[in-house]
Amino acid sequence: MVALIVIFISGLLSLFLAFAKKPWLVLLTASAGLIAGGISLFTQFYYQYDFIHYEGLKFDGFAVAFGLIAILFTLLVVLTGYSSFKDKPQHTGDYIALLLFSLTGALCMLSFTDMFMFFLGLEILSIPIYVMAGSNKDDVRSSEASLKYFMTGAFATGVLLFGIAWIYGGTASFKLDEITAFIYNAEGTHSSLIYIGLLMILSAFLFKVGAAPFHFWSPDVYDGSPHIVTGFMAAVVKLGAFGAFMKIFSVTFAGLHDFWAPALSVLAILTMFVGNLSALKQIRFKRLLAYSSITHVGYALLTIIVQSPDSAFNLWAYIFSYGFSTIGLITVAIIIHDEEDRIEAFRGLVRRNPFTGFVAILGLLSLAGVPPLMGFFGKFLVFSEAITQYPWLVAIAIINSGIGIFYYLRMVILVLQKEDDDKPKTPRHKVPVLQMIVLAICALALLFGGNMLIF
Amino acid sequence: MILASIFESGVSIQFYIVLSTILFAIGVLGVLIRKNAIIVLMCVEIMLNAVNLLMVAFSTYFGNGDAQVFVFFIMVVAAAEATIGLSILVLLYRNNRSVDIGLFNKLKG
Amino acid sequence: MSVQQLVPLILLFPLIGGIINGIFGKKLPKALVGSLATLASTLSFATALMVFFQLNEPVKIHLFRMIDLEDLRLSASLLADNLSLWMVLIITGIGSLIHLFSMGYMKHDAGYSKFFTYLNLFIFAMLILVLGSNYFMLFFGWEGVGICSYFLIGFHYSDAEKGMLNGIAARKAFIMNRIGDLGLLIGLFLILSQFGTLEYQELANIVTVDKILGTPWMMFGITMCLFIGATGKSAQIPLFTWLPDAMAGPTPVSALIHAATMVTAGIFLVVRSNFFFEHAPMTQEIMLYIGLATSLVAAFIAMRQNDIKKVLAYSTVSQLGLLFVALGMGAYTAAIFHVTTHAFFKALLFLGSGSVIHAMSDEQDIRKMGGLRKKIPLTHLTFLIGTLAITGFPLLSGFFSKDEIVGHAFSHNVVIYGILMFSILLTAIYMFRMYFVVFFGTFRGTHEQEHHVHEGPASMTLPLVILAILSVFGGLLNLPGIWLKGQAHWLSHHLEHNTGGLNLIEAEHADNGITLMLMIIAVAVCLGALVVCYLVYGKKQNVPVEDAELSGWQKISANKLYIDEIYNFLFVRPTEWLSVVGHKFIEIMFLNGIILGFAKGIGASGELVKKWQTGRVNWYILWMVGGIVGLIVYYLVKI
Amino acid sequence: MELLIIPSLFALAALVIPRNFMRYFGLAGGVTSAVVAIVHAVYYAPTTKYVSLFDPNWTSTFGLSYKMGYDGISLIMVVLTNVITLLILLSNFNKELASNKMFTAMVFFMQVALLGVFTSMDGLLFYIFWEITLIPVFLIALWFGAPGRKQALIKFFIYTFVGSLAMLLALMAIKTGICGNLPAASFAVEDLMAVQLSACSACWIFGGFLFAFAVKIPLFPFHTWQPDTYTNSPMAGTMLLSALMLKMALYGMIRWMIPLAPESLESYKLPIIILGTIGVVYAAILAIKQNDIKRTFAFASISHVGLIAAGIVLLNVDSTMGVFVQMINHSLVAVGLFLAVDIIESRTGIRNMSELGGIAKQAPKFAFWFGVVALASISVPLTSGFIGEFLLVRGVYSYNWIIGLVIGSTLVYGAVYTLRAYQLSMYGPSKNFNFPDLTWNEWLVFFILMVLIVILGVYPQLVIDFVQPSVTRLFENIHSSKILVQ
Amino acid sequence: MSSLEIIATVLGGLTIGSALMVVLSPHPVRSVLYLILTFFLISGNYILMNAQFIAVVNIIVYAGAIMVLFLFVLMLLNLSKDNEPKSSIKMKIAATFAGGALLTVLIAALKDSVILPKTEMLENQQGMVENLGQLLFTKYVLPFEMSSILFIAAMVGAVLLAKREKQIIE
Repeated sequence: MVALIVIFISGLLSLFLAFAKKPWLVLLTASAGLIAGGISLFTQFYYQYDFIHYEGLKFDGFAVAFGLIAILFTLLVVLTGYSSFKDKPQHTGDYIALLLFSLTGALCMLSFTDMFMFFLGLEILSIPIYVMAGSNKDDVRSSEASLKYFMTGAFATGVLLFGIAWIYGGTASFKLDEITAFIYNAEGTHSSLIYIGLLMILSAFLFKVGAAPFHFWSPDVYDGSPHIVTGFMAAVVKLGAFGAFMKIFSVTFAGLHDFWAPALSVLAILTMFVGNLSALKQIRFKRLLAYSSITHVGYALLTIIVQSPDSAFNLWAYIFSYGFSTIGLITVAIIIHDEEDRIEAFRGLVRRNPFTGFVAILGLLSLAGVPPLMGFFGKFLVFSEAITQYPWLVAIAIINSGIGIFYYLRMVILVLQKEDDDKPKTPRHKVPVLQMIVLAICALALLFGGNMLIF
Repeated sequence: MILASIFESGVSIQFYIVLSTILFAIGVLGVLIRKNAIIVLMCVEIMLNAVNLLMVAFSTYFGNGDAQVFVFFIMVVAAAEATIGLSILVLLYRNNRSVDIGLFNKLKG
Repeated sequence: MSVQQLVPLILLFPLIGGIINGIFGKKLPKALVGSLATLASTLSFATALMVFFQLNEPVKIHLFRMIDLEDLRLSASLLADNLSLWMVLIITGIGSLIHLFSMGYMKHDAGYSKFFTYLNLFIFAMLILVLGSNYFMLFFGWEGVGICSYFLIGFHYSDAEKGMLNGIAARKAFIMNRIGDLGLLIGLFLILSQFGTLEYQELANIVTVDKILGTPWMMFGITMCLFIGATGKSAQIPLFTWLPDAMAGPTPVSALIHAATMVTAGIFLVVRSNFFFEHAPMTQEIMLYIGLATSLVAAFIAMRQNDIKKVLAYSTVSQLGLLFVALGMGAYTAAIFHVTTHAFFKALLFLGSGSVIHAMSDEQDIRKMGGLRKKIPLTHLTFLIGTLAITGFPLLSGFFSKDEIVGHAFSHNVVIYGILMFSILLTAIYMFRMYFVVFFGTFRGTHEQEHHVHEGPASMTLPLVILAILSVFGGLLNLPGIWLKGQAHWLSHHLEHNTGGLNLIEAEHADNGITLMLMIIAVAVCLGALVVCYLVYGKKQNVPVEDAELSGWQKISANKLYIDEIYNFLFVRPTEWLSVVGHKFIEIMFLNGIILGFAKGIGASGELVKKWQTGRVNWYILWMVGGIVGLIVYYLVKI
Repeated sequence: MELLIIPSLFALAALVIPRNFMRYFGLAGGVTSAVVAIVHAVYYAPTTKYVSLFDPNWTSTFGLSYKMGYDGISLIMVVLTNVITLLILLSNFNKELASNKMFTAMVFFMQVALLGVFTSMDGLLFYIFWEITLIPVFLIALWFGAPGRKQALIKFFIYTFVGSLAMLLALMAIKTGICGNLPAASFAVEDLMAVQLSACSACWIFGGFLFAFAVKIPLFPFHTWQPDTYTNSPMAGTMLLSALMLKMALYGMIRWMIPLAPESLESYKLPIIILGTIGVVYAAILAIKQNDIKRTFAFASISHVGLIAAGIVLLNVDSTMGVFVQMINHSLVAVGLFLAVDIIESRTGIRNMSELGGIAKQAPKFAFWFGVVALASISVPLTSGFIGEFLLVRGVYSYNWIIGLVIGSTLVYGAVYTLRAYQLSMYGPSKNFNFPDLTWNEWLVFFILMVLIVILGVYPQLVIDFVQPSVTRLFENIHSSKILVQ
Repeated sequence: MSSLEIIATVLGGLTIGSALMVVLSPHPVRSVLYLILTFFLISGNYILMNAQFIAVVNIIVYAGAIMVLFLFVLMLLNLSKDNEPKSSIKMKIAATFAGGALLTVLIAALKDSVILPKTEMLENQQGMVENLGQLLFTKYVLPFEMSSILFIAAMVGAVLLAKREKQIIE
């Protein structure tokens, strides 16, 4: 709770400090706020002071673990985005504040105990992102992304609320523990209201995490949004959504697991295939990343489908590894700074900027799941847990990993290749210090984080 | 006060369930069928109102005020969403001179 | 020094010679290289002689264990007994002479040192073949001589015109040998699976003493496989076509490898494995008929060959056929006897032809020779002796050795005897034909060649003379019983005893009366052929016509019965066709096609899925609605 | 542990060493690690059960036990790896490539990964190292390969990667115990072996491993990546692929596939042997009419390894010894042949055999050494190739004589295509290109190869004594820890 | 059929009709007006269900604020003309089908759902301002406060998006 307040206040502060026209001040405030938030979250976890229970929010181990990486990712995104925020000094504060507000939403999503906070958290998470997606106002694509995200998002909100209403109708409660208890007590004799509500909420979650057939917004929005926002969406928003997803489905609706798991499995498979297949022929980088993220959602869904004590950790590990790869790649894309965001712009990167290229390769291979990078361990944890219950699902996921390697490898080769001789040589990209730091963190995490995960 | 409870007088909760379902479906239909972004937003509002209606119906039926508070929050969010939505539309209109969502298909594939 | 120490020395000398020449040969003077190689071979021969006189009983020398596994124990060890030592003597003796000859013959060749390296290594490999105490060692030598033979056939690989052809001939030889080797290898496996060992002595004990035999079929399989190996190395039908082609190598090589030693390895193998063959009458029969056929076919082909070395090559094949006939009848010592004399006179003939070729400045076509009698008298004389010996001229070595085989054949089956005699007649005819065409008549070569014709240096003539002497008196080794009763069949007796516990089981000798009769027939055949050939080629000086003008059987003979073409059609072309078609259709189109098809299919479905992403937001929402409807339908179905 | 650390340090140091010293540095690294491996081998007593390199004696929550160590089987592969790496570095010594820091680093990196594969005593660790090996070899091929390499490399990478995923699936399946009686305590090899599998699941697990290994070996229908990749890789890449990477799969079959799921060996035995046989004959026939000399030897490689794979599944000590001898021989021969091809290609720019010829006259030394290697390739006695093929063909033969006969035809076919390639390029009159003879480093490589080939060919017992106790023990373990379902 | 039932039915029918008109009316302004009507009718329903506070808020917030905003934007952007581009016929069919399907399956799923028994509380005062105020400021004070973040974000966002960009400062 303290963390939430600290972060919110640092957001507010950066909003106001922006008037000072000193972007670094904003950055400092935001970073300080994030770090302070992270520390307070951690101390709370570490000293276990009672996991302070507020009406509606509960910072338990789950929330703290997920919250910490959410804060970490936000910090990385802010750091990496700082150089592009600087281009519009009058808006630096707004952008950073919106990201921080969104983060508070994410924290709510991770710690809610009733539907009120869940719903509000979701909206706090989403609304700044609707705005941020369109923050590149000169760019039609950005606006279009914003519109699409908003339209589909609003629709999904409607669906979610409808679902909540049904659940309320079925259980007469908004509190998760009461709903859980209700479902367990009345096992087998549930009203259809609960089922329909569950399916509606499921749909909304699938929308939020970007699973087929609710995924259509995500390539367009990832593609159109500014890089930073894409990174933030891929790392933090997805994390928040998955956290809530797991909270609700692995705990609250656990009693109905037999009902929703098969449906979710099928959708997970669909998601993997759709993501992978669509990614094959992409020529724009963020779009590729979007489809790849859809695929990864498919894999991550396995943690929710599988009910085991380790699911939460596996999900955490998966998102952890995925987030670093994505943020690393987004940072690289920002460094390359191609107007049209073509994949082609990555050509020969490793020769121009060896370290940047190296991180790009690490990120791509990690996404592909090549050991010993962190992505492999994330996947490995998920799959090896799932294989005990759904071997066929894991087999399909593995096939998809195989398909996925096609486009990651294509990009890796691109990064490694020489530039065409007939075209003018791209000059060496300048890498600001902050981005260098982010890249270094990502590289370290990707290389050595994997071992940590399975420790 | 005036009316003890509507559900005491023979109107079943099913009636409101069906009513709000129909309203929701109409909202969905509108979202799908209209191309003017503003109208689409309005249809989303219809969906939200369907939810509100349902919530209130359950609230009354259960004699529990929580759902009405929830409806209150839904309205709050709806207002915020409408603000954002409309500003996005303004933004779009400035660039495109139109709010026809059919025109926004640069991003695809 | 004891036998134990001497026997490895026999092997060591040529090996050391080969290694020294191989490494330093280029830098040493030619004379030294040649002498070194010759010395190595001669030393080997001397050592072998020492062993020969010391040897009282078979000696097995264990060198080191090679493969020591659960049910496979193979060691590198040597077995010195009368049989192997006899072969060693032939190999090193003839080998030394040929080394000597080569010193002169190869003088102007660029690859002088290389040549002697190969020769020494060949001697080494051949010695391993005969001295090894088990089939595994035999196989080592067996393949080793094949390799040396390969390199020596293709020795002039960089020749502008014939370089590639030499290479192809070498390859053909090697591959045909390989086919035989495969048979031999399978034979080894069979022996292993049946008897669990490859040591001659142990096997002989098991088979002859313990009488533990496999099923008849097993014995047939073993012996048949061994025989297939022998057909490869000893150029029998169907694997004989490589030998005439192998004449692409330098002439001393033909003399050493393709006449005197390597090709007799097959004979040696069968003789060594006599205890198996005795229990496989069917194989013996097959061997007999194949030998007979080979002898006849080769003789037939030789009738119309005009390359001096080709004639000799076919004659070798024919003689080898004869040897297999002998083996098929169980006349092992007769076979070894003939191997010995054949080594003498065939080496002599080849070296003689080498001398002729040398004199003629590398001309090999007998139609372009003629009248060489006067120009190179020593060569002529020795060549004549060789010819007479091979045709079975009375009292020369070939006369006796052939006669023994013929005698066995007569007592075995008269029909076979008849066919054999026919083959001998053919041999006499084509040998005399060649002799007369080359040495009689007028000189038909170019003027330049005529100017150059000269006798070789002493290093070349000396071996000729020695071999001629051996060819004349070689028969003394194993005189038939009608002469010198006490000393008769010396070689047979020598070989029958003391052969590593596997005493040769020899078929009965024909009695004296019949022997005499057969001798008379043989003499008649030989002399008849001599007279006819003299009349046709010597006196009338007929020159063989061009191949194109031939017809009937002559054409077939000149074209080698079209066997190469048939093989080409049956084996080579289909394989090449398979290779090309397999690569194009199976590899590229089918297997690769499947993989690419997968990739393409995935790519195409990717395109398809991409189309789903229309870019229109209400379609997106429509799909979301579709998803919700689907989920609810799932609920309706499920509950 | 120094086995792995030394090459790792060299790999890292290669990134900072100046170009001028790079080639000497590379050589020094190669020699050092080879010496270290040989010292290990010298101090290794074949009867020792197991030498641990790294064992924290602790298992991560996830079952990764980090166990590394070697017995005879592993150690022979370690020595092979280090020696071959040294030879690869040596054979590149006079090339521009050798002074490239990425190249040198990648070779060492590859060495580390390979050593990891061979010394992992933990399934997951094995898999991780197994996959890591892909990266350096891929990079070497990508950066320094032929112009048209991209497609071939993509195919190679994806094909082998997908194959390995099947192995991962199998490993996970054993560990989590979904198909056995219990989940394994960890991925350590003995824990995995302790899992009793049902017949059906053993079949799947075996299949998963088999697919991974079959692609890497490559066995017959899974080989299509190989000729393209070999021809498009630079010499070092081809050597790494054929001399070492392929051995990982063969090693994996002995160490992992069969011990973990011996229950279904019986049902897979015949198919694998038949596939191996088809591969032997098929690749040999295809090699006969290839015009590209490198491609010929690529097919030759397929042909040779088919026999090895068949020998492995026979699961008797004798043929397993043949497998080891033949694996070593294949590595040596592959290095020699591909070095020869590269010498030809780099000096003439031609790989097309019909345009080559007459090299022997210009470069007699080269012709000699190439000849030696070619002979070893066609398994002439006195070379290690003969011993290997003898043992293997015998093993197959005693399993089934018809298959033995067919697979034995490799003796004949091998001679056909190898000699063809050799003669077409070497024999004949000199063509109009200048062909300098061997440089000292190339000569040295060939010399070392020949020494090793001949030593093994004459005294294979050297290897056999080294490996046999471990193999026997492994087989005993297989038989004792599992109830073999016939 | 009691009078309440009749009222409820009529109100419900009117609501549906009005909502349908929103969707079907081709003219945007008319859609807005129908929507306002819909809101009023829904508020009527709230009153029927004794939720006066919500009913009032609904009218104030929705019909009053939000809809005026909509109308305002509509006018501002000069979209009041009857120039809305028509959806393709394919889309229309698909949309109708989808909407119909959604309705059908929902009704099918819900038609005989078991509803929890209603409480016996006859004096239903839940919808009163007082009660809701109690709830809002005690039990649900955290969400209430959290919604401030939402509003700040929305506010900043709206400004950020809708503000016409000045020429870049310096």
